[in-house]
Amino acid sequence: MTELMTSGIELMMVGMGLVFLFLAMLVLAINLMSALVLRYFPDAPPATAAGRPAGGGKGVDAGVIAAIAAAVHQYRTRPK
Amino acid sequence: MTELMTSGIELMMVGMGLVFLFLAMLVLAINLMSALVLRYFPDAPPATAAGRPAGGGKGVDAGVIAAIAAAVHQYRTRPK
Amino acid sequence: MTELMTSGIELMMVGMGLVFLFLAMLVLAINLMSALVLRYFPDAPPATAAGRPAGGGKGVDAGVIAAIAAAVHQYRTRPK
Amino acid sequence: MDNLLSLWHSTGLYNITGGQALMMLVGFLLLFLAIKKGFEPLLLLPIGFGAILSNIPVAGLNDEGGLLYYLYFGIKTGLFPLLIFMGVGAMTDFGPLLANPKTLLLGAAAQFGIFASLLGALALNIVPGLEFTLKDAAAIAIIGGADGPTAIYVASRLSPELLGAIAVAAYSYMALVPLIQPPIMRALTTEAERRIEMQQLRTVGRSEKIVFPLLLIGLTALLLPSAAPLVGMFALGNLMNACGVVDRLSQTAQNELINIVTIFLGLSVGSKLSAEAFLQMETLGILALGAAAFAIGTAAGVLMAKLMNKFSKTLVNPLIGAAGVSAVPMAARVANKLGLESNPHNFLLMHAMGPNVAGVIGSAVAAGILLSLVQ
Amino acid sequence: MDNLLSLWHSTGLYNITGGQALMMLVGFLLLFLAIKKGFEPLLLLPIGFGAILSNIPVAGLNDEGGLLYYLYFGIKTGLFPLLIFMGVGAMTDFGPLLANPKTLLLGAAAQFGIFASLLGALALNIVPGLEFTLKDAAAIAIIGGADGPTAIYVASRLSPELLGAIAVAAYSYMALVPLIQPPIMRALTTEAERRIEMQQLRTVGRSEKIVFPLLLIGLTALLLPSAAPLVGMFALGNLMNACGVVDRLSQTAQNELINIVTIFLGLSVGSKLSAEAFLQMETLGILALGAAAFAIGTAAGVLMAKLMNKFSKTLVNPLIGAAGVSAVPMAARVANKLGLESNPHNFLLMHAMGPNVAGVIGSAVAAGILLSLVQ
Amino acid sequence: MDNLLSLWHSTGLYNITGGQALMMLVGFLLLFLAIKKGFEPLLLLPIGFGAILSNIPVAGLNDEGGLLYYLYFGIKTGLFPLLIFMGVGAMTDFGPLLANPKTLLLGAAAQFGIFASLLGALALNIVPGLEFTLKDAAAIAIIGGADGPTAIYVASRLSPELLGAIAVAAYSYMALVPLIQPPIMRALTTEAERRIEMQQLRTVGRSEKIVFPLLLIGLTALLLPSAAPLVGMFALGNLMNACGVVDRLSQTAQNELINIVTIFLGLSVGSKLSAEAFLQMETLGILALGAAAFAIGTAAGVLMAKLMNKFSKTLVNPLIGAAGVSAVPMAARVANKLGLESNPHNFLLMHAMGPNVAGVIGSAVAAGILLSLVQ
Ligand code: NA
Ligand code: NA
Ligand code: NA
Repeated sequence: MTELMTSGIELMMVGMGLVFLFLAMLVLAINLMSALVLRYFPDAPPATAAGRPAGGGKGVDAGVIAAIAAAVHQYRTRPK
Repeated sequence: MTELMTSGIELMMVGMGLVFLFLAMLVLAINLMSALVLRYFPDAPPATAAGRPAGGGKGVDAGVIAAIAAAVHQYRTRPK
Repeated sequence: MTELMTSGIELMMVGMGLVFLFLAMLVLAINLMSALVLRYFPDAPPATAAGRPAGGGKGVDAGVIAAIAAAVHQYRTRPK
Repeated sequence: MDNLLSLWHSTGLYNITGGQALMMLVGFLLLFLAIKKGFEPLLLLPIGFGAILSNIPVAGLNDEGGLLYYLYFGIKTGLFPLLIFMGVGAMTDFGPLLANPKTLLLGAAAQFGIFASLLGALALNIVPGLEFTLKDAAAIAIIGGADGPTAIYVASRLSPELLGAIAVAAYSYMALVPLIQPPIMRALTTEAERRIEMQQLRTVGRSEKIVFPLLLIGLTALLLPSAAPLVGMFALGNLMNACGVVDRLSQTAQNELINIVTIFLGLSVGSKLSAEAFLQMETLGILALGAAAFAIGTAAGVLMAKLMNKFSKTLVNPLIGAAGVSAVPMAARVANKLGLESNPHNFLLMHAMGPNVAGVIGSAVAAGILLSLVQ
Repeated sequence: MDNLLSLWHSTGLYNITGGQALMMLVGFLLLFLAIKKGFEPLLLLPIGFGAILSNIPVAGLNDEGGLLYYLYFGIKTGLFPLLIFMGVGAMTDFGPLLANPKTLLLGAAAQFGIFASLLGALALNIVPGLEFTLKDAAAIAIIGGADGPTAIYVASRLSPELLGAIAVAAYSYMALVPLIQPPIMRALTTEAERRIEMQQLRTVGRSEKIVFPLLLIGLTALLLPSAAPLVGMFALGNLMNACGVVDRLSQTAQNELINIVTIFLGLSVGSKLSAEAFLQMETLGILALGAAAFAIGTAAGVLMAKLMNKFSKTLVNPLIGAAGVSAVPMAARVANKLGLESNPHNFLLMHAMGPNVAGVIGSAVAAGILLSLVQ
Repeated sequence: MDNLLSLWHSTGLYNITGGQALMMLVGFLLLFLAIKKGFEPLLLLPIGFGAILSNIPVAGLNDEGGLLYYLYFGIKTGLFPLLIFMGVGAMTDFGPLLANPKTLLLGAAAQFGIFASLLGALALNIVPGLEFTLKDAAAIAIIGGADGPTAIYVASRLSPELLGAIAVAAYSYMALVPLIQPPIMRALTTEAERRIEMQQLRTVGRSEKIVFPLLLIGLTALLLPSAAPLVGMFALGNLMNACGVVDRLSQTAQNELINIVTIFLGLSVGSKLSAEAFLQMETLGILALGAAAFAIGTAAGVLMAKLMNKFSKTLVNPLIGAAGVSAVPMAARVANKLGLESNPHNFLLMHAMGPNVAGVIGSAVAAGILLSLVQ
């Protein structure tokens, strides 16, 4: 086997090892983080939805949409 | 006449000739292309309109928007 | 007092003087300008509000359009 | 006291030259035309403001390290006009042209305005004090293309020092199309010709609209590669819009991207409106030649339409020939308006859109020819 | 084994210096302030993230060839702050100022915060270990302008190595305006003064709003050309919005363009938050001086209003003088809130918008003066 | 005559080489795949068009001074792929991953496709005429990451001359995921395994979603700084979206900015599709290795899921392991579709989104490892 292949195999083993190591540590970190957050900074469940009025401005329209859908429908199906 | 004018006149003749040549070839190419497309890949006529709801929707909305703006305005200024 | 402080104090006096001078001249210029404009180019008062429907409409419409597009789409693809 | 003097020496009032003052007035005039007269405000407003900024003494916005100096790279590299051309391509509907391809010839004829004014520029060299090289003449002539990005692209390559005047003339005359064209169109047509009703255009399908930009870039690659940057970016924009599968790219190209680049391009063009470059006899020559180019292009388009009627049984209304200068969609609207005057039931707008967009291609082709033949 | 060691040597843990670790914590702190405390999140979030990225060992994001290295060109050339200033101009309504132009003087007075803290910076040189040059002092002082793009623009020109700390201080104190200003405003005004009701502002027409930015750039060109880049881009944005004929450009300047540039600017500023530059006595000095500048500017604005009342029969409520520091629209809201506390029918918001936007012009003018006099 | 000859000599037809003609056909083929077959049109359309433009003879769009030459700076500096990655981060919802973090291991396993094809590339060197260096092999292998910006970023750093082929392979195979993956997934799973229903995911709160990107960049900084540019920009985008306080920046990053950069990136990548670089045996090798990488990654993800089921009492449906290659959200949809075939009440989509976004992180991590170890 060429030297290049050897270093390729080494790279494969080290690389996959590091990928697993990194993502496994991320699993641990997430579990720890979630436990801490859920314990000390629990979101009020509805807060998640209501907490973002700006982006959610879209969501707010939801009520309006119904009204409009009706309006459009009425407008389109009016006798001509 | 100066040499510059001579090359200007030459440029004019060659230039206009090439413009006509290019666009005339484009006419031929379009005619050929349209014939081929219409023969082998005919669009379903309504597909043209319905095929692009996103871009096409816009113009249509213009009329609808007015209607809706009115509706929304009525909705918002209704006695509470 | 160091030379640096001296130049700092000078800078402060000259600087504040120039700021006041500039903005005071701007006050005069605005008064003059307003007088001239109001005398020779008076706006029709409602024109200010109505003159720019595009800019004002834009933000509102963007959200509404999406809602409507959805509504219309739903309406169009309903079982007939 | 010494200090006050040095302060006074740092003011604009102390440092301003007559030329700078005049050029700032030119900038204010452009703003007036843009805002009050509605002359192509999207371009002339930033151009006018750029003219003011670049002529402020001491500030050095144009010098190395200044804002306009950096923005100008977008013109030097060709990036700005090409990106705008891509956006224009995305906004262009080739349907009317594809429904009646022979109107491309009207777009070809109208380019005569370009080449005639090129000759005119060279002829003007007999005026003492004017000295236009072939490059200058070609850069000026492209005003006749009635297409802003094309004019700026060509001028930036052939004659950068004339760029400011050329861009201003190009956009000003585009705004003046409703004034320049009608008398010429009336003079060259009979009432009967203006009444010609054209047969309704067929609907062009999506497939043809997708293939067309590919045809265009293919033909350009094979025959006129020097037009490839302009035609290519135009075709790319058009393809993005026509294909219907990259609508988010097409929308961005037509809106935010073209808006951003327009601001930058306008300021950069304005930065070329310096006293040394603009307050010259040459500028008067450019203004005269630009007007002539528009007039000749209009005439050539109309006459070509009349010529085509001699050889074809399906008549075209010669008014739509005037739309071949491009100036989209103004020139098409002018043709429509004159048509309605003679025949209130004759709506020429869609028919005129064919030569109108043909004129855009025509002037990009002419630009490629000039860039290739004038070195 | 050898390999594992070299792997370990390539980790951040192995390479990180104490300074980098601290600066990453500073970055996380900024993110916390931005997200949890709502401190100017649009700027402090990207700045904080930029601080983290630029202090990651080995990665070299700040080094030649790194992402932040390239983005920083936008600050080095002045492009980013000037484009943001253009967007701010497009968002600014000068109506309240034009209805009551003398409030410009409040915006002038509040700039005393700048010049007083400049003196303060020089005075701080007596503290061993601190060594502020005149340029440094001017760059720090501009924090008192309470205007982000202006502060970044001036700091990038006069004292780039202090840019990070200056920008962080400027945006942090802007967020703290509702805490810093009220005690000063209360201390310097009587209850009776805070109750003053001002007469309703006249409606300002479109023409005046169009002419104003032209007046502004004209005056700047003639008197203070060194302020032309800042004032010019601000006036351009304002004109695009006011004129009503280039709404698509104005909308883009206020939205997509300013958003894009804000992300880039924030990251670039963050890249200047390196341990060597930030973890210094100087930074403490900057933070102290910044707070002093805001406080002094607030006081000067209030006192100027009281002074104006001595000479004019149409009284101004001295609370609106505090809005002269700019920090648009936060300072105007603070004035409104304190006014309502004393007189529940006294809505000062629109009245305070006059000095508030005057403060933006005032600090741009002060910036021009500093750039011109401090070399 | 002489003139006509020189005209003919300036045409594309006269100058075109066989290679250029072939590469233009490749460009048209990519456009066909993008438009008619729906192969990742947002990228393959500009890439295909870029390929056409860059192979037009004489025009020199790729040469110094040409449009594509300037655009390519955005790739050379890494700016374009990193900005796209930021936008992708802003579009990514880590909720499903945070609800079931162990699916990160599926995203890790799927990266085996990368390292196996790296070995494959080196093994291919026994084919005469192929000569892949370690850098080339690493750049090719990253195709297995099934992530466009990551592939382009790595290739631009390690093997720029292969960039065109690598990008085309990466996007093509991403589009082919619904064809490549199912047979492998079926072959490696039993009907019973495919029927496994997973327990419903808990709702993940806003706080966790905000902390996650910070955790991610923190861990990257400490352990794998060479992945910091990619992971950092991804985390920045994600944070901007999750925090909810800079929605205007997040929206711009997800829309206008990513659209603009996509057009530029596509054209620049296309400019690397030159005959000399693309019409080589290497390209065939790249295409073969890319397909292998996708297949191996898919298999590794599925097998990892089966392995995890041996050690855990809460079972995962092995189909979602295939989503670990990323190709968001296509691979998750494939897993969902196959799940529904075996059990019409089993909706795997949300469960598959966990490994799917894990795969994005996984390949960015793998990219960092390659950039760090391969010099
Ligand atoms: Na034209
Ligand atoms: Na201020
Ligand atoms: Na991946």
